[in-house]
Parts: sequence; C-alpha cells; structure tokens
Amino acid sequence: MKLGILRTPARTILPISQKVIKKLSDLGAEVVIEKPESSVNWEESLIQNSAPYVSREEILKTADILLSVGYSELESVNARYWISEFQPFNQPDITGKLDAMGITGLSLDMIPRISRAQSMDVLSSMASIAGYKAVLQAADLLPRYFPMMITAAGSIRPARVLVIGAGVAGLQAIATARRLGGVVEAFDTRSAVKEEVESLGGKFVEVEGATDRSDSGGYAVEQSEDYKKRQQEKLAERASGADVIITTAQLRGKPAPKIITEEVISNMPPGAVIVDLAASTGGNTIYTENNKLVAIEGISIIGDSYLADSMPQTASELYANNAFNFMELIVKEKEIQLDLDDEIISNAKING
Amino acid sequence: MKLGILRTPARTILPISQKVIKKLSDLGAEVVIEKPESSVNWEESLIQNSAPYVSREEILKTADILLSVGYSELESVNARYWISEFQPFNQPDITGKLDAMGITGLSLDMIPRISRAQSMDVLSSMASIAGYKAVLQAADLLPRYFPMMITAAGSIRPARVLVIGAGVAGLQAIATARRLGGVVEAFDTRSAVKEEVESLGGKFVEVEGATDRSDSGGYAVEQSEDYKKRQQEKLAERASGADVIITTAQLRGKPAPKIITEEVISNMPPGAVIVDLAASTGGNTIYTENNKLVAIEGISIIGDSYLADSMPQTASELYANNAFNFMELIVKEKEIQLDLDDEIISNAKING
Amino acid sequence: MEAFNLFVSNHIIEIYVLLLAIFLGFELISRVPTVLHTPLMSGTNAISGVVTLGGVILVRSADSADYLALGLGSLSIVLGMINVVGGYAVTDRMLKMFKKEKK
Amino acid sequence: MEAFNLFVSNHIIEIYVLLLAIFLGFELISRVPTVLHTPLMSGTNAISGVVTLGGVILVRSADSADYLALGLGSLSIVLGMINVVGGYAVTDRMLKMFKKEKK
Amino acid sequence: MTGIVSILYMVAVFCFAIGIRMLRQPKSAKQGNLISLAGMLIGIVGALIQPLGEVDNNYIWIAAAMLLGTMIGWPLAQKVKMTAMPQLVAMFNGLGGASATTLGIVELMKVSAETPGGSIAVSILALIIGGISFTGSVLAYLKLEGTLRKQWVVPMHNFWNLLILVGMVVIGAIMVVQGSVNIPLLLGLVVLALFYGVFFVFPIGGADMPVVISLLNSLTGLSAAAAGAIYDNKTMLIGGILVGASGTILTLLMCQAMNRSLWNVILAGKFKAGSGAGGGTDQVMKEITKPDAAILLQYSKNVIVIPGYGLAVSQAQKTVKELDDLLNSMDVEVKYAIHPVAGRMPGHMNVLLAEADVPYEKLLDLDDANAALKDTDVVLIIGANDVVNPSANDDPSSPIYGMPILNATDAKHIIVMKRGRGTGYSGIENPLFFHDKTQLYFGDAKASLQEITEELKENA
Amino acid sequence: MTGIVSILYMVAVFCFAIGIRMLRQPKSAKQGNLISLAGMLIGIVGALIQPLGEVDNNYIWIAAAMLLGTMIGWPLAQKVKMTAMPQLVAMFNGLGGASATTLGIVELMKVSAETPGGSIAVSILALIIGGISFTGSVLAYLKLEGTLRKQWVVPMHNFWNLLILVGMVVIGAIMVVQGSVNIPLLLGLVVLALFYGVFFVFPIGGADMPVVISLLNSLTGLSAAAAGAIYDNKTMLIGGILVGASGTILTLLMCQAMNRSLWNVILAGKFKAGSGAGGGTDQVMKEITKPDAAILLQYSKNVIVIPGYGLAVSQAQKTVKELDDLLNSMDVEVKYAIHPVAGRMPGHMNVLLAEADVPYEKLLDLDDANAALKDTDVVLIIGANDVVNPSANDDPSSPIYGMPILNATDAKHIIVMKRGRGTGYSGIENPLFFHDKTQLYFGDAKASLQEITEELKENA
Ligand SMILES: NC(=O)c1ccc[n+]([C@@H]2O[C@H](COP(=O)([O-])OP(=O)(O)OC[C@H]3O[C@@H](n4cnc5c(N)ncnc54)[C@H](OP(=O)(O)O)[C@@H]3O)[C@@H](O)[C@H]2O)c1
Ligand SMILES: NC(=O)c1ccc[n+]([C@@H]2O[C@H](COP(=O)([O-])OP(=O)(O)OC[C@H]3O[C@@H](n4cnc5c(N)ncnc54)[C@H](OP(=O)(O)O)[C@@H]3O)[C@@H](O)[C@H]2O)c1
Ligand SMILES: NC(=O)c1ccc[n+]([C@@H]2O[C@H](COP(=O)([O-])OP(=O)(O)OC[C@H]3O[C@@H](n4cnc5c(N)ncnc54)[C@H](O)[C@@H]3O)[C@@H](O)[C@H]2O)c1
Ligand SMILES: NC(=O)c1ccc[n+]([C@@H]2O[C@H](COP(=O)([O-])OP(=O)(O)OC[C@H]3O[C@@H](n4cnc5c(N)ncnc54)[C@H](O)[C@@H]3O)[C@@H](O)[C@H]2O)c1
Repeated sequence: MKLGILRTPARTILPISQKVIKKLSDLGAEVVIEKPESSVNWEESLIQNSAPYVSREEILKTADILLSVGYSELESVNARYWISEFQPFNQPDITGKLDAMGITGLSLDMIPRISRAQSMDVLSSMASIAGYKAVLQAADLLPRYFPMMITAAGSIRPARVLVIGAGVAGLQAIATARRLGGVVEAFDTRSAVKEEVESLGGKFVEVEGATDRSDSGGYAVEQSEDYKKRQQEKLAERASGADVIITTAQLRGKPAPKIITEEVISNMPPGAVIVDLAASTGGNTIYTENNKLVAIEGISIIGDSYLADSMPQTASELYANNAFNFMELIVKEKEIQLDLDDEIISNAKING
Repeated sequence: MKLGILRTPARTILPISQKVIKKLSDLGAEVVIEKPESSVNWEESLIQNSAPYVSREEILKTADILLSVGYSELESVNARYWISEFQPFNQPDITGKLDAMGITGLSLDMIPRISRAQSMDVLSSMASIAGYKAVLQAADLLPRYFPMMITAAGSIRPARVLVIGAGVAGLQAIATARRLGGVVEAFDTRSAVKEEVESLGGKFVEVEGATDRSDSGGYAVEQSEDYKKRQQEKLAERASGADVIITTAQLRGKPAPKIITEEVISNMPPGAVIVDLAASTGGNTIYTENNKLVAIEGISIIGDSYLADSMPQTASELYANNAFNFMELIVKEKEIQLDLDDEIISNAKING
Repeated sequence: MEAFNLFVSNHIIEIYVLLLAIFLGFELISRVPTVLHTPLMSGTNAISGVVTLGGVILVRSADSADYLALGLGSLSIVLGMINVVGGYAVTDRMLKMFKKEKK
Repeated sequence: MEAFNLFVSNHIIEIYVLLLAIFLGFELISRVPTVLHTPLMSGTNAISGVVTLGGVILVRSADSADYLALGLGSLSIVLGMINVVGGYAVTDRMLKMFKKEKK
Repeated sequence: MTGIVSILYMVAVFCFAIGIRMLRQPKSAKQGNLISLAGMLIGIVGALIQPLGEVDNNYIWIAAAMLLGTMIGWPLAQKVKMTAMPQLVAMFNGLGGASATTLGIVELMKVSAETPGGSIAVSILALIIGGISFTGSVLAYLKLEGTLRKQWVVPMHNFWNLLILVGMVVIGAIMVVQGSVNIPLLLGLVVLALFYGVFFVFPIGGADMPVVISLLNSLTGLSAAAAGAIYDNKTMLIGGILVGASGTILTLLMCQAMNRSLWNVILAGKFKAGSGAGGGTDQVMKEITKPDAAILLQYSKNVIVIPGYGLAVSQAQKTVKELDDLLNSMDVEVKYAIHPVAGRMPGHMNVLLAEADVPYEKLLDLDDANAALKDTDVVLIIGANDVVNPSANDDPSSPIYGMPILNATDAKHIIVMKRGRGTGYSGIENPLFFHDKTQLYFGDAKASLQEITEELKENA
Repeated sequence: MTGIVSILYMVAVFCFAIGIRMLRQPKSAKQGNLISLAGMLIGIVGALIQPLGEVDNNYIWIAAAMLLGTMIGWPLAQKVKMTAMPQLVAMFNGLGGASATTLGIVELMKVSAETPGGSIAVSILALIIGGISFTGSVLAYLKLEGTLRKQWVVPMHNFWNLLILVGMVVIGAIMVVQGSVNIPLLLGLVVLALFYGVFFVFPIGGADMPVVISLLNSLTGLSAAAAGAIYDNKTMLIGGILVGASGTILTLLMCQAMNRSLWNVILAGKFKAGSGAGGGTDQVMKEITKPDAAILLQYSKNVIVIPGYGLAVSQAQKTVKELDDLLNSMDVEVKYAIHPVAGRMPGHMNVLLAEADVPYEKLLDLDDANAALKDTDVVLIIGANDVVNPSANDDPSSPIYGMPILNATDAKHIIVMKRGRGTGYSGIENPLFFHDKTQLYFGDAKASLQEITEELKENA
C-alpha cells in the first residue's frame, strides 16, 4: 500500500511527519512525498529523510492513497482514495469533481466533533495555531506595546484586545493575548462560551438574545436581525477602545457574518489591527480581503484563514497526526476498508 | 523659542508627541514638525494635530533648536543646538561634522546612566522595546509553537530560547519569551545579571572567569581570550537545543563581540531563529547583516538594532518623553542654558 | 445541711480529682483529624480494659475455696484482658497504616 | 522508706490534684494564634492576682491590734487587687481591638 | 510498698492521659498507644503487688485468666481484616463492659450489713453501665458485621426507654437503702441492664454504628471508673473517667464530622442512613472530609493531579501550584497528567499551568501518565470528568466510547474535586465517581484546594 | 458554711480553667476573660466568708485595701495607650508577685515552734518566687518603656546566677530545719530574691521582653499557688498552678513564634539585642513582629504595596497577590504603587504583577501613587529601596538626588520587607528605614509575605 503526499498550491503545510511515516510503515503503508520546488529549512526537521521525494506525476501514477491538506485539480489518478480537507460546504461542486476523477474523497473537515474523533480533528488543531498566530501577528503589527509598562520614560497602558467568536481559535487567541499582557474581552453567540472565556481570564461581553442550538454539533447558527443590531451597537462600543480585534466567527456552509462594520472601524484608534480568521469564507469585516493586508482609515486588517501555514513545522506535525489517527481507523490489514456504520467514516466520505 | 522636529532617513520614530508638545509650550517652546512624505496611520494618534507640519527647509531656516532621533547631513542651519542620538562612539567623526555646521550637539545616548537621568535614557527605553519585539518577531518567524501544548493532535514541547546579553533589551526579551511560554536561558558577562535573570524566571548559564568592571558605568567590558573560548564551548552546547537565540551583547565604542560562531549555528535545529540586536555595531553572529534577514543552514538571522522602529507609536512617545525630560533640564527661562557642572549636561554635550 | 457540709468537706479533694479528670478528659480530645477517630476510639477502648485491675484485686482477695467468686473474678479478668490485649493490638495495626513507606 | 510510704499514702490525693492541675494547665494552652499571646498572658496574669485571697485571709485572721500584720496584709491586698482589677480591665481592652470598626 | 504502688498507679494514670493526647496526631499516635499500653501494664503490676492484708492471692487463677484472655484477644486482633476493625473494637468494648458487670455482680453478692451504702451504689453503677455497654456493643458488632440488618422502632420507644431506666434506678435504690442484695433483685437488675443495651442500639442504622460504638466506649470507661470506686483504685477511677470524658467528646466530634447531632443519631430510627446515596442509581458516591483528604495526600509518596475544565473555571491554577509546593516540602512527589482534550481548547491546561509556573517537566502526557498512574498512591482529579470517564473504555454505547482516557483507577486512591453532581462537556454520567477507590470532595475547586492546603499547613 | 465555701472555691477554680480555655480563640476570648473575672470574684467572696474560727476579721482594713487597689488599677488600665499595654501587664504582674512576697514575709515572721516545716517551706517559696517575679517584672517594665536601654552581662554570669540560687536555698533550708526565722535571715532572703529578679532580666534585650514577661507571669502564678498552700486554699493553689503551667506553655509558644528557644532568649546576654540596630549610624531600625504586622494590615482601611527589585528576586509576586486577596476579603483595599524604575528593567514590576494576575486597575504610577499615599493607612514596601529613598529629594550630595521617588512617609504606617541591611542598586543608605513611622520585617520577601498571610488567616 503506497501513500502519496501531495502538495497543495499556496499552502505550506505538508500532512506528514517522520513520526507518522514510521507509524504508517507499521500499519503497512509506504510513504512517498511530492518533491518541493525548493528546499525549506524546517522540512528537514519534519521529515528527516524518512521517506523519498518523488515527482508529482509519479505519485499520481503509483500511489494507492493520496493525502494532502487541500484540494487541487488532478488528472488521471491511480489512487482510489484521497484524504484531504475538501471543505464541501464551501465548495459544493467538489463531490462532482471527485466523482469525475473516479476517486473517493475522505474529507477530514467533515469528521463529526465527537469525543472519539478529537484526535482527527484538523479544524481544531489548525484553528488553535491560527488563534495563536493571529495574536502574534497583531502584536507585531501594532505600533504599541501589548503589556502595561510603567517606566522612567512614561507609562503605557496595556493593549485592549477584542476577540469575536470564542471557538477553538478564539480561545487560543484569548489565552495568547492574555499571556502577552493584553486586556482581553471576548464575544460569542453560544452561551456556553462565557464560562470558557472566563476560564482563560478573559472578560465576556454579553449581548442578549443570541440563538444557540445544541443540535448543531458545536457549530454556531445564524442569528436574528434584531440580535445582529444589538450586537452591532455593543460591538461599536467595545471596539472604540480596542487596539486589536481578532475575529473568528464562522457559520458552516454560509458566508461568515459581517460583524465589523464601517461604524465599528471608525471607532477604533488609528494604528489598530484587525486579524480576520474568517477571511476564506468572506471575512467578518466588510473590508477583509483573503490573504491580504488592507489598511482602512488607519486600521490594518489582516485577512487570513490559513494562519496555521505561517507555523508550518508544528502545523504539519499536528496535521499528520490527525490524518494518521483517521487512517488508523480505516486501514485494516494493510488495506482501506470503510466501515460506513462508523459515523466518523460515513461523515468523512463525501462521494463515491 | 522654536523647536524643529527633524525626520531621520530610514527611521520611523518621531521624537515628539502631543503630550510633550503641550508640556513644551508650557516651557515656552513652539514645536514644528517636518512634513512626512506620506501620512502614517499611528502618527495621527501621536500628534493629534497639536503642532504644524512644515517643510524641512523651513525648519532649518527658522528653528532655534533641532530634535531628531539620529544624525543626518544638514546644510546651513539656523539653530544653535541639536538634540539627537549621535552615537559618537560609533561615529567618531561626528563632532567634527557638527563643529563644521556650527551647531552644538547634545547627544542623548551620552547621558550617564545615573538614577536621576533614567527618565532621559533613550537607550533604555528603545532597548526595552527592541527586546520585546525581538521575541515577537522570532515567535512569528519560528515554524513552531512557543508554549508547550498537549493536545489531541499531539504534544508539543515548549520552545527553548537563549538570550545572550541580559542588559535592558535582554531582560525584556527574557520576560516576553517567558510570557509566551518559552523556556528561557540567558547569559551575560556581568555577574550582577544572574540574579536579575532569575528575578524574571529565566535560567542563568554560567561561564566562569568573566571580567566585570564596576567602573564602566553599567556597560560591559571586553573579555579575555581564554574566557571567550570557554564561552564558545558553553554556548555551542546550549545553542544546540535552542529554537530561538536573541543576542544583545554590545561594547561601547567597539564592534560587538562575535559570540555566535559557525559551530554554534551548525548545532541549532533547522528552522531556528536568531535575532541580533547588536547588528548596527557589527552583530553578535558572524553572518549578521544589519537590517536584513539572512538564512544560513536553515537558520534565519534577523539583524536589526532599531527594532524599536517597528513599534513606532510607543517608541516615539517614550523617546519624546526622554527628550523632553532632558530639555526640561537645559531650558531655563525660555532659553537654553547649559550648566556644565551638571554631569548629565556635560556628558551630553559632545562638541562646541 | 450539716450532712452536706460534712460530705463536701470530707470529699472535696476527691471531687476536685474527679472534676479535674473530667475536664482533662474533655481537653485531651480536640481537633482530631477524622481519619484518627477510629484509632482513637479503639485506643481509649483499650484503656477501659483497666477494669481488669478490679478483677485482679477481686480474685486476690477472694477465699481460695470460694469458687463462685474465683470463677466470676477470673471471668472478669479474661474478659478485661481480651479487651486490653485485643484493644491495644488492633489500635496498633490501625496506626500502622499511617507509616509512609519511603521509596 | 517508711516515711516515704507514709507521706505518699497521706498525700496521694493532693498529688493527684496537683499533677492533674498541671497537666490541665498545659493542655489548656495549645495552638493559640499569635495575636492572642499578649491578651492570654495578660488574662492569666490577672488570675495570678488570686493571691489577694491570701491577703484577705491573713488580714481576717490577724489580731486587730497587730498593725504590722494588718499593714503588710493590707499592702498585699492592695498589690493583689491592682493586679486583679488592672489585669482584667487591660485584658478586656486588648480584646476589644478584635472588634474592627467598619468604615 | 503502699507508696510505690500508689506511685505506680499514678504513673499509669498519666500514661493514659499522655497516650490519649498523643493519639490525636498521626505523627505521635503509634507511640501514644504504646505509652498507654505501658500505663496498663504498670497498673496491672500495681494491682498484682498492692498490699491487701492477709489474702489468698490466688495468683494461679489470675495467671490462667490473663493467659486465656491474651490468647483470645491477640489472634483476634491480628487476623481481622482492615475493614472489619470497627466491629472488632465494638466486640472488645463489649467484653470490657461485661467484665465490669461481672465485678459488680460479685461485689453485690458479697454485700453484708457492714457494706457502706456508697460501695453498694458504685457496684450497682458498674453493673448497670457495664451491662448496657456489653449488649449494646454486641449488637453494634452484629450490625456492622451485617449479620443483623434490621432496625425497628417499638411504638412509644421513648416511654419504654424511660420505663427501663426508672426500673433500674428503683431496684438500685432498694438495694442501697436496704443495705442488702437478694438474688431475684440482682438478676432483675442484670436483665434490665442487658436488655437496655439492646433496646438502645437496635433502632439505630448500621451507618451510624461508629458513633454508637464511641458512645458505648465512653460508657465502658465509666463502668471501669465505677469499678475503680469499688476498690478505691485511682488508676481505674481516673483512667475510666478519662475514657468516659474523652469518649464523649470524640462521639460529638464524630457526629460533627457527619454533620449531624448526637441526638439525631440516637433517635435515628426515623431518618434513613446513607447520606451520600446516588440520585437515581443505587450506587453511592463516597465523600471525603478535609482532614482525611489532607492526610491521604500528606502520607502518600506520590500524587498525580488530573486537571480538567473545572480547574480552569474556578481559576485554581495558582492554588494547585501552592498545594504542589507544600506537598513537595513534605516529600510527596507531585506530577500532572494532562489529557489531550482536557478543558475547552487545545492546550488549555498548559496555558493555565504555565501561568502558575508549574515546571514543564512535571507535566505528563496521556501515555506517560497512564504508565505512571499504575505506581501512584493518590490521584487528585480537579474538575475533570470526561477525560477520566472509564465508560470511554468499556461502554460501547457511550458517546465518548473510543476516546483514550486517563486510567485513574490504576492508582491506589482517587480524590475527585467538583462542585456537585454536574456532568462534563459530553453530558454523561461518570462511573468513576462511584468506584470503590473514589472519594469525592465537593466544592469549587479553588476553595477546595485552599481548604486542603490550610489543613496540610496545620498538620505540618 | 464550709461546704458552700468549698464549692465556691471549686467553682472559682473551674471558672479560671474555662476562662483560660476560652481566651485561646479570638471569638470567645472576651467572654472567657469575663468568666475568669467571675471566678476571681467568687473566690474573693469565698475568702471573705470562709469560717476561720474566732478571728477579728478586720473587714474595714480589707475593704479599704481593696478599694485602694481598685482605684489604682482601674484608671491605669483605662488610660494606657495600646502600644504601652505589654509594659503595664508586666507592672501588674510584678505587683502580684510583690503581694505574694508580702504574704510570705508576714507568715515567716509569725513562725513559732509549732509551725510545721511544710508551712515554713511554702512561705519561703511564696516569698522567693514572688520576689523574683516582682523585681524582674519591674525591670521588664522599664526596659519596655524605654527608660532603661542598657543591657549588661557580668562576667561569669552563670556562676553568680547559681550562687544566688544556692544562697536562697541554703537560707530557706536553715529556716525549715531550725523551725524558726530571724530577721537578718529573712531580710537576706528578701534581698537575694529581689536581686535575683534584676539579675535574671537585666541581660535580656528589650525585644525579648514579651517572652520574659510571660515567664515571670507563670512564676507569679506559682507564687500564688505557694501562698495558697500556706492557707490551704484550693482556689489559690490550683488557680496558681493553672497559671504557672499554662504560662509556661505560652512562653514556649511565644519563643516558637519568634523561632528561638527559651534558652536562647534567657541567655541572650551573649548575643546583642536590638538585632535591627543601625550598623554605622546611631539611628535604630525598628523591627515589627509577625502578629503586629498582620494586625496593622488587617485593621487598616487601605494599603499601598510598593514592590521593588527584592520582590522580583524572591519571586514573591504570587504571594503578594494572595495577601492582597486575603486583605480584600477583610475589607482592606490594596493598591500597588509602581515606581518607573523599580526593578532592573523597564516594566519589571508590571511583568511580575501581570504574571500574578494583579488587575491593571490596581497599579498606580508615580504621580497617582504619591497622591494616594497621603490618604493611606499602611504602605508595605517589598524589597524596594532606592525608589523610596527620601535622600533623592533632600540630599543634594546623594547619587540619586533628583530622581522622583514614592513618598512612603506620607502614609500613616510604613512596613518594609527586606532580607537584611543590604542596600539597593545605587548602593547607598536609605534614611527611610530609620524613619519614625517605619517598621522593618526582615527575611526573604516571599517567606515574609507567606508568614503574614498565615498569621492573617489564623486571625480571620
Ligand atoms: N480540549 C479541547 O480542545 C476541547 C474542546 C471542546 C470540547 N472538549 C471536551 O471537553 C471535555 C473536557 O474534559 P474535562 O474532564 O476537562 O472537563 P469536563 O468533562 O467538562 O468536566 C468538567 C468538570 O468540572 C467540574 N467543575 C466545573 N466547574 C468547577 C469548579 N468551579 N470547581 C470544581 N469543579 C468544577 C464539573 O462538575 P460540577 O459541575 O459537578 O462541578 C465537571 O464535571 C471533553 O469531553 C472534551 O471532549 C475539549
Ligand atoms: N527599572 C530599570 O529599568 C532599572 C535598570 C537598571 C537599574 N535600575 C535601578 O534599580 C533600582 C531599583 O530600585 P528598587 O527599589 O526596585 O530596588 P533596589 O533599590 O535595588 O533595592 C532592592 C532591595 O530589595 C532587597 N531584597 C533583595 N532581595 C530580596 C529578597 N529576596 N527578599 C526581600 N528583599 C530583598 C534588598 O535589600 P536586602 O539585601 O537587605 O534584602 C534591596 O534593598 C533603582 O536604583 C534604579 O535606578 C533600574
Ligand atoms: N467535542 C469536540 O471534540 C470538539 C472539538 C473541537 C471543537 N468543539 C466545539 O465546537 C465549537 C466550535 O468550534 P470552532 O472554533 O471550530 O467554531 P467555528 O470556527 O465554526 O466558529 C468560531 C466561533 O465563532 C462563533 N460565532 C459564529 N457566529 C458568530 C457571531 N455572529 N457572533 C459572534 N460569534 C459567532 C461561534 O460560536 C464559534 O465559537 C468549539 O467552541 C468547541 O466547543 C468540540
Ligand atoms: N542606573 C540606571 O539608570 C541604568 C539604566 C539603564 C541601564 N542600566 C544598566 O546598564 C546595563 C547595561 O545596559 P544595556 O542594556 O544598555 O547594555 P548594552 O546594550 O551595552 O549591552 C547589553 C548586554 O550585553 C552584555 N555583554 C557584553 N558583552 C558580552 C559578551 N561578550 N557576552 C555576553 N554578554 C555580553 C552586557 O553585559 C549587557 O548586559 C544594564 O543592565 C543596567 O543594569 C542602568
């Protein structure tokens, strides 16, 4: 059984690591990796020459299973299974494309968020990194200190950080911003989040009347117009003092809610920074452009949903572990056997 | 009395702030600021339109005193005094140039490090920022997490940080790296530093036999060859596990000691980051290039002595406060009167 | 009143002993960690085996032909002795649990 | 040996009283918060003013013409009484400090 | 001789007092028991050599009886299982009471015209109190053994109660006043006393037996004191009184520890026992008290802390570090087992513990922790639930089935800190909380940790 | 009558015992003192009505003496300043001892051929012990008042010590054996006893006086007990013994609280006292004890903490936060005054306090702090030195002249925590430490803070 690791254009993460290669060989799988265009320093640490680099064509021709971090167009593939993050909610035509290729897509981002599947949850591990990096980038871009400083040259008040959407990424952002000494407020529509925010030392901003559905598997649902209005007002108020805003609000299969309006931005002090992790689904601000830094009225807006890519070594390791944990579930006796009674597998299988 | 604020090429900091403009007007000084080439978002916050922008020529023609963060060639100046950071130790010909211009240079970096002068100590306030930013930039560049993480997708050990030279910048770097969750070791030739490092939760790496002269006013002195060898060995050992090295070792009026050798670097894991704050005096690594990011054997080396420039708003505020505190000392009855019995003033005055 | 005065005067010192002993008994127990409740109960219970002393004195004073007194007296010694021996031994075993074996 | 036996036999109960009282005295003080050390010292000091009782008995038994005994006895009452009154009063004042006036 | 004996007796008394005092702290308890034993031996020697005038001594009988008593008592104490100790203590206590009763009977049989009223009275007291203690203790034994599970209440229990007491007082008064004793009266007294013991203990539930035993223990002490009065023996008198008094306080302390009044325990017929019984299930959560938890931690050689979301909610990270430091100073090794999904975000526990400056070396990940747990004395679970839920291992119907967990049950003791009966993120019951080894400490985690820390500082 | 008096006396004894017991907890202490007072009144009534046979009674004298004693004692107790209470207690204690001595003298003067040796012996005891306690207490009073600051040690102190003791024993023995007393011997005894008190206390430093007073207090108790033996008065006897015994334990506890042995205190002559006396200067640093520091903090309405480099060195940031929380729960407001150059890098204190989660709102910068200090009850300086050095304001020759500082002296009380006499970064002396308002608490900052926190928890 040969596992081919494909690179995904514009992504730095490689869903494999030396440790996983070893574990896979115990499972009976041999790993080949698509040759990089140029060598990357951290990749040596990651792979440590434990699997050969081969050309993309060769992988497509010889591999039995493909593994990548995202979709890219392929021609004539030999493999029958392709494990990746296909995001079928955002790319509804993906199943058709896979069908056309005659390959079965196993989408890691479709794995249900049940306890047992946490070790395969790429959304969590990548979001966690993104939350961390969002704060680092904001702190680097901000023209002032995060922590409070009382010094001989003057006293600096701590930076105020507002986190919108306290999911995995948001919570990690709260934790990181607090570590750096920022004063953190956070805000979410799910009510359980209040306690979670407080458990990290953040302050929760309450907006009354949120819709919170427990049957949505931990994902947020769309909110009423009335609620959105109240949220706007509250936000405009809180944002006026914020030096950094980190937004992570996403809705499954829908464009991200536009939470940061023109009014909110005009309330922010010049030099402030917004990091929008929801950029790939449209962004939480009206100005967000995916993978771009835009400056509006003195405010910098970083739009990036793939911030994990800026920490590629760890991100690759974690991604590889997630993918391996999933493969361990589907590989039986050196072959892929999909047990469709298992909700993890049935959810991950998006076509074929 | 008219104070002209000059911009220094390649520097972002402006040595003035709205607060200081107000205080200066109480002192009887009117402030004019050199027009920026293009507007900068944070500058609005800093100045808040409390002083007019005028052209450079006009400042040179009308101002009685000049204030800038660094030296730049000027022709035909009206002013009799120029307050700046002239770094006469690194630019020995500076006095001659100032003499030629017929202007008296008051160099803020020459102010002795006595308690009373701490509020004018631009070296400290800028170094503090540099130490903070050095860690942020290293963390952003590092392909892995700083903090330890035990997650469903795998366990990540904390990043190891080695700080060389625990002066103002080094201490701030230690504090910031510890905040982010890194494991920090630090190293210095001055013996007092051990306790200081530990007072921030860092571990001190001991190399025996350092020369430590108390008459050097808090600045380090050059070390013996024997010591340098022992330091090399110890460092090579500690560096082999370090993900981040931050170097700040400087000697007054001498090129910075080359502490990070080829051997040390070859011991570091690929992907590791070195931030060299001693870059402007030659750097502490043999590869450092000032204001450049170089990559050697998988290691990124950021050479930047002016990291404070990357946090311009706060840096400008603090610089302005420092400069003001100095001016308060020399301005008497709306005029500059240099009391050369005051060691602060006599040290600051480098010519004329 | 006379009788009372007489009794109190004659026995005042014994009354002191009694009251002091009671007071002391109360004072001896205070803030005992709960885990020690049972050992403490067991330990004091062993002390109440002091009744054996009475048996000993009884048997010693008895006529060596008075088998009823001898028999009952010996019975009381047996019973009391079980209380004493068993009581102290079991307390000791309970307390052994508090020895922390060092690695 | 005889004398010893006699003494012990005659005074055994007094000895019990003494020893029990000493034991009780020890037991009474244990785990006193440091702030209470001084009040406690002051409070027990007031009790040692009980020596006044001796003065009272002395003066009562003295011949009403024996001015030396009366004088010294009264002196001891005065001294003891200062100890009693002052001791209790000052202890009470110390203990009042534990009432915190709320702002 | 008399002098020496008097002194022996006195030494015995103070050995008892000192012994009891030392029994009150774990450190000195064992030695205290030995000192008290020494007192007992000294007392027995005193009784053996005390000058009694011209008597037959009958040392053979005495030696035989003592030997017999020792041969019965010793093996019983050695063989009993740890868990059966309380009932054995009850049994021993009963025998002590029986011993006093026997003495009372013999002395009453000896009563003659010259016997002073006081002597008759103390003999009667020894008989009655000893008798009550005897049957009461035997019943307590049976209840604890589980042989007797019933507990009934006679209608008008208090009335009958009073009646028997009055009956005993009346018979006693007759004997004292008459200055003589006849067999029917004596028999009647014995029967009433024995019956009263049964009557007293029967209605009380098995769970309350420890308190009852402590109460009966203090009665036995009093009966020994009464017997001491018969023979004018100070050791018996004062020793008995010490036991009576300290036993009473101990009884009250035990009630307090159960959060009940003594009254409530004795009249327990009405209330059902088992205060910690599970809501719907018939399983029981066992609670642990503050001093017990503290001692358990202090006397262990290593502790593994399993932090969970509850630790974060109560922001107890610094408090747990403080406890850790304290335990370290007591030579207890403390580590932390970090479950990968503990808390609500990846690395949640790491963030908290780093904030509290817990050294990274003390953190164990899942695999290391599960290896270490096998050799761990106490595992302290702080606001964690799902991550230690064994149904993830063995209950395929559980929503968390298949998730790897921290195997807390591998450790010797388990202490769980949580606020109440709340479930975790997954909302399911956790069988671990009903496990044999598990003891719960309820309350906000931070407050709970502070309480234990305080307690430990006091013990130190 | 005898019966009633005996019972009154007995009640008095147990009132004393119960009173002492209750004095041991803050909550019941006040009431305990009243119960003990009640015991005293009952005892006095007993002494007044006790049948003594045909005696003159002289109630007039007694009434007059009691009135006089009351009129002296009461106003003294009412007027004394809080801080002067310990010396007043010493004085009272001395008078109690003097009273016993007087009784002893009178009784010895009455000695005749019929007087049993035992009576003579107890009279001698009352005289000696009371006498020692008297002069010792008066000396302690003077030392505490500050009237007497010297402390000298005679060469061969122990030898003389022993000699006086032997002298007293010899004289006493002569009296008992002779069965008679003559004036020179009596005088000699009195003089020796009084002198011994002085000799005993003189070498001990003022800071150790509380311990000495406690020891003398227990001596006074014993002298009262001896006097009780003279009159066969159980209240005096047992009451005195209770005081003697509990006083002894209390003395030991006080030594323990100071982390010294009793021995070390008594033999302190060798060690220099006033362990905080200025090195080269003749100014004196005043030390503050743990309980005083705790009470000062607890009973203030607001506290400002001034942290410095020492806080960082001892890594006490979390401990100070704990103290802060505790004080908050006691309704004391705590803020932090952050000097711009405190520590060794810009923002050093900020980093530390943020790590301990001190809310930013509690941090005051130089200007705000100096404004707030004017209305502050206690300022707690933790390991800061240069940043509170007033010579920066008023000594132009100082190397730190001109640096703005935190004006700690504006607050009502100043507590400084540092390890010893170390200077700060600038290496210069700090006159603040010798300021009237300043009290020093020596030790590593973290340990010191922990100690105070513990103490506060006990008070709470
Ligand atoms: N790590 C992640 O990335 C992540 C993300 C999302 C979900 N999850 C899920 O979260 C769960 C984590 O497991 P866990 O064991 O850490 O937590 P848990 O299962 O949620 O249990 C937390 C326990 O803490 C107790 N508690 C709450 N507040 C407390 C307080 N103030 N003091 C004391 N106890 C308190 C609660 O019981 P009482 O109410 O009785 O006190 C509860 O039983 C897993 O099911 C995991 O799948 C994890
Ligand atoms: N902030 C900056 O950027 C910076 C940079 C360089 C220099 N400085 C200078 O550093 C000084 C800072 O003033 P400061 O008041 O914070 O500190 P400081 O003047 O250096 O005094 C620190 C005090 O802490 C005590 N101490 C040390 N370790 C201790 C421990 N473990 N426990 C208790 N006490 C301890 C020392 O006395 P003992 O030895 O008796 O305990 C010492 O008196 C100023 O002179 C400033 O100019 C500041
Ligand atoms: N049980 C598990 O194994 C497991 C694993 C991972 C995550 N989860 C749960 O799933 C939740 C969602 O995770 P996620 O981070 O992937 O979510 P996400 O990326 O889909 O959304 C991020 C956050 O934005 C919030 N949000 C959406 N619309 C918003 C609006 N209009 N205003 C404010 N906030 C808004 C959401 O509530 C969510 O908290 C997590 O918080 C976690 O509790 C569970
Ligand atoms: N009293 C004051 O007001 C005041 C103000 C600021 C700084 N200071 C003191 O001055 C000191 C120096 O400050 P700085 O940060 O500007 O110094 P710097 O920038 O000149 O040097 C940075 C550090 O590098 C160290 N170093 C030099 N050569 C080294 C070598 N070969 N190996 C390792 N380390 C080497 C130095 O000891 C110093 O700690 C500070 O630490 C501080 O204590 C005092």
